[in-house]
Amino acid sequence: MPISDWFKAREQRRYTTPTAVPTADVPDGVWVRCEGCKRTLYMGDLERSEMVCPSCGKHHDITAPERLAMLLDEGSFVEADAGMRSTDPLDFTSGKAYVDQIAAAEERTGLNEGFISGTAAIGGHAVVVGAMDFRFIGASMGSVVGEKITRAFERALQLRTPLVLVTASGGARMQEGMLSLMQMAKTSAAAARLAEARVPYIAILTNPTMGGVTASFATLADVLIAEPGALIGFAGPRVVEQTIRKTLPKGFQSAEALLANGMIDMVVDRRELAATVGSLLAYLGSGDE
Amino acid sequence: MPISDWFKAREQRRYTTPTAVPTADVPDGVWVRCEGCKRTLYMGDLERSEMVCPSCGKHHDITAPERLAMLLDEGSFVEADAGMRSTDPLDFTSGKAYVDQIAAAEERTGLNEGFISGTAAIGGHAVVVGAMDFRFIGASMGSVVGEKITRAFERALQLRTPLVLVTASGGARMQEGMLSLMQMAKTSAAAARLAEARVPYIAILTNPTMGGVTASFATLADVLIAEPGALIGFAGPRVVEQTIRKTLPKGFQSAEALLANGMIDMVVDRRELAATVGSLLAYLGSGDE
Amino acid sequence: MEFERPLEELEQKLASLKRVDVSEQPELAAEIGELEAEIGRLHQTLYTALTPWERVQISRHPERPKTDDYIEALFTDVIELHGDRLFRDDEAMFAGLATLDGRRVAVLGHRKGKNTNENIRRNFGSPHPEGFRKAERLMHLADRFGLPIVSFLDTAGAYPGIEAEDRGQALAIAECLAALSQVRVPVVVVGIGEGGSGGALAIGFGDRLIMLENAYYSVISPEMCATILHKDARRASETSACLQLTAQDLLRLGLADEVVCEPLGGAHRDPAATFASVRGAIGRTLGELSPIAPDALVEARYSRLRAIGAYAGE
Amino acid sequence: MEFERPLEELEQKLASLKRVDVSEQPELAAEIGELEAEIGRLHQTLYTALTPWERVQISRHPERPKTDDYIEALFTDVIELHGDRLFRDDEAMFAGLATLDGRRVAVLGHRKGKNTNENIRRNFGSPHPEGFRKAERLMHLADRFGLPIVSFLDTAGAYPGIEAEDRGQALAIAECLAALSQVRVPVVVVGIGEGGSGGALAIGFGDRLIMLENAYYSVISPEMCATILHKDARRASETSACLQLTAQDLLRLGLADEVVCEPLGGAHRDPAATFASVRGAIGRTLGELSPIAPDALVEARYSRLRAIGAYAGE
Ligand SMILES: [Zn+2]
Ligand SMILES: [Zn+2]
Repeated sequence: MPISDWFKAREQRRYTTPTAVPTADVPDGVWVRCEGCKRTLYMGDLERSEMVCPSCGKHHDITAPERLAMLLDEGSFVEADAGMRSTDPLDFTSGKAYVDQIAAAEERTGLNEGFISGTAAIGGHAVVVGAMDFRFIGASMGSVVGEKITRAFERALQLRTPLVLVTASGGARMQEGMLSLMQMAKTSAAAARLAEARVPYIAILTNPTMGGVTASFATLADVLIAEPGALIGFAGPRVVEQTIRKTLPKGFQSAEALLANGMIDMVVDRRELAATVGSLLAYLGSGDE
Repeated sequence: MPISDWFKAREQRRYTTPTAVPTADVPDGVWVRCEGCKRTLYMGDLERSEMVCPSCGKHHDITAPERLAMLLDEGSFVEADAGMRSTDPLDFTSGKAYVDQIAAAEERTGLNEGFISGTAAIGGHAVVVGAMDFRFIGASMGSVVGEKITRAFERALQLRTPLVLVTASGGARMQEGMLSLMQMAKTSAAAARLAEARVPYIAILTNPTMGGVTASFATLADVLIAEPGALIGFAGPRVVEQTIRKTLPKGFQSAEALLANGMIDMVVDRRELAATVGSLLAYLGSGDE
Repeated sequence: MEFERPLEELEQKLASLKRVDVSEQPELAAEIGELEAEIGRLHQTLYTALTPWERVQISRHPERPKTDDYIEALFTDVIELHGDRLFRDDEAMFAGLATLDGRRVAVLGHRKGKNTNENIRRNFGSPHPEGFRKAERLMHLADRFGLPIVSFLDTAGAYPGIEAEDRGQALAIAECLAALSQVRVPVVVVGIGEGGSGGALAIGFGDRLIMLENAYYSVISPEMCATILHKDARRASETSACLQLTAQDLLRLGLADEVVCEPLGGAHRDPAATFASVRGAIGRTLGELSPIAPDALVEARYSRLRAIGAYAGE
Repeated sequence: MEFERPLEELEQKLASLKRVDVSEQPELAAEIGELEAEIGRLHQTLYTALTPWERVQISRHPERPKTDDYIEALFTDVIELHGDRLFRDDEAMFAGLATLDGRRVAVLGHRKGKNTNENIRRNFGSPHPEGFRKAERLMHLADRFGLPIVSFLDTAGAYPGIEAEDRGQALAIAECLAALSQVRVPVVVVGIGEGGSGGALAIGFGDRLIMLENAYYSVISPEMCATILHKDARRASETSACLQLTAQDLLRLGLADEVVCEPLGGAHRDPAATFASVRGAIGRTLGELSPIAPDALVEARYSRLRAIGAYAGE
């Protein structure tokens, strides 16, 4: 998918802040405006710095394929479970019919679901890896996302290979009802088994990671990394605001707030992410050598 | 020791609040004044209610022998490690010479050190048991107390019999310097081994339990019980007050505050303690049956 | 409850008739008889064809028996264990030890209050992270000492507040899920009222799920779902149906193992009968699970979770 | 430091003499030479017969190298890991991963600041419960992944504040002690400055204890001890001696394994030399410990603790 289409697709997001739109006076997709500093940037420059604004450091959201391309050693990725697709087990029709939402998301993203996984290498270290794609119905966790994540944990366990997951999700997928909620338990149980076997698991929490994903497998990692400015939490900010009837403090649920609150290990600039993960793998993998 | 001598001995305490003194107009030791409600009580009544004021519920401090008599099935106690006595490894002479302090404490209490332990039964359940005696240099943990506590953990492990410890202590015994501090590590290591073996350990924190005792074996129990009103903490209230230069909130470091702060499982009236511990032993011991 | 209004009207009419001295107006006796029959019929109609949204309303009825009531009615030798040993004792979560017909178990449960004061202390049954951390502590204790876990679900959800978020609501729930999946003792979950999302799930899955007839369990509250889909919480009746959140739905989906019938009109109409049914169901279930070896139990629990989900493609 | 005052006076005199142009006043050259010799002799006298109290003062010298300095000087590929995953990231405690001459280890350390701002953020090196819980988390991580633990001690003690007590200072320390006793990896402790009581011990025992020449480690601060015994903190010099808290005392008592010599006058007089010595000591110690099997390591650590204490009677 060309990056310009991706900007259009962003409108579907529920939790993210808008980041960049084409300016009116230049050709679509060539110049974009950074939502951090409001400067107009050449798209090529933004892409070369991994969609981090070279001027203000704002981390713009990226797709799962882009994420994997940035994080993994070139050519090392072999996709798994690629054919899995969502069905409509509850025949969910309130609002836009779920089947239509799935079809639209497939069409828009060219993906079969909101999570891509497989085996690869990072800095020369073999890994099982996965990344969520927020464009696909908010990368919400329904049966397929839950199953693919569970399989990634099981693959890491079977191969005794470290697992690296990149999250971005609105939470559980309500259109699959309780089947979705139970994916939280299923993925957490798989994570607990991997932990018991002392196979390293590193999670990279990106903007936004919320609800049932944060409250299950995503935060059960040995090392929790977040990208700068990422929104991470359980309840969405609007729900919290409505509950307490107060304005939320600045930076609430930001990666930086979570770091200060002791909830994550570190906030890492995307441009240093591959190197940091590689370095961590060297530490955590050393026991098995 | 007659209970009247014990009231005299209380003057030696560092951390406790005074509780009862003989009144002027009645024979010494027959009538006492409750420090909780200031009423004059007949000593016999107070003793019959396990030194809990029948009027206001104030829990007056008791000695280790009294504690064991109240808690254990009659005639079930067999003392262990009774002969161990403190030496003066550092030749500590600042202030009153340590050897003289030990001699005075022995004289005053009739005990060899500030901790008595052995095997016994509570509500028909076999236990390894121990109780600290605050009269003996504040039941501070030096080499002997640390060693006897460690042996109690090891005995419980060897016999696979639940351990019940009653604490009351000013903390580590400074007159034995680093040998005392290391008893924290030693007793905690023994507690960790017992926990690893899944042998139940119940701690009863009584007034006062402070410093190196609270910060080691005392709080590593499976179930933490405290007596009403007991002072429990790490730093002494005076140290905290001097550090922060503010008046301490009412009830600071009280058993009730610790309960609200989530630090202990329950606050139990002394008169119900044996029954509660017996009941807990039935639950925690059931796995081994 | 709204759908009960016609019934209430008839009952009020009946009550006013009954205040009259029938010996003075004998013609009233027949009228009363007729009214009583009508009430009986309406009762039957109303409560035998309850919609999902009506069941949600019953599950939230203020007089519906709560975790405390079940604990008091079903168990003996109850010992409550407090605190997370980290920050605070959360009164929205019960944790303790108890005995059911001679069987010693560990008990967990969301805790709504009986009155406003109690509800404020218990945050209306919505735990903070410290509530989940207390529950997790009890799970480990139960695991250590071989005590089966019985868990009562009754929460609108984990509390969505600033402090709850700051103290790691998500992490606390995730840790519970991991712990619950690995405890080497039977885990019996009983849905007695509301089963609100992650806050319910944190203590809400195991080896068996027993649902009361009018309890619900849902990924999201019907109102929130309606707000998101339609910007209108009043369409909760519609979303209740779509979400398939009733006990009957869960049974059909293979997520619940048993639905315990309630007295006509809901558990609050006859608490004693409800307690008897629930006691029987828990007892039977514990009986089934107790002979299973710990390894097999944990393996079966994992397989059970592993099978949940619907998808196409390999 | 107080005991250095005579030396400082001579050094000031020397400095003022040196400001004079010697070519104009050649007789000064001799005087300067004499003064330098005297300074050298005084240096030697002062620092070779340091009293325990003088060593305590050196251990607290504001320019003394701190945990951060050792980490920067000794290690490569340092990755700091933040947070207890419960409440707050405590900047008074360092936790991270690092490499010492090719050896990958986990690092812990009390963290004093270099200036007032940093010291306020780091609470002058006195952790709250969340600092100890972060350390405990790292201990478990190191254990899981087979990383030896290197721990730097430099704290006046755990913070004695209201919030620290409310959040379970004692429990947090106790959990560290239990965890540290059971980790299946080598634990090397290095006393670099202050070793204040339970707050030091929480990350302060293991398979080997290396003490810098002027570091201390004590059950109680000399001042507090003097306050308790004499109601007079100024008698700390006396209690310092009684408490036997110096590196040399610990070596004699069998609690420390090695004393690393410092440059004359203290580590701050030549940090580079100090780093080199410490690096060598840690490297050698890790080398000794790394071939030992985990079970044997844990067993030996327990035996080591088990042997501590002096008593009469069986
Ligand atoms: Zn920018
Ligand atoms: Zn009284």
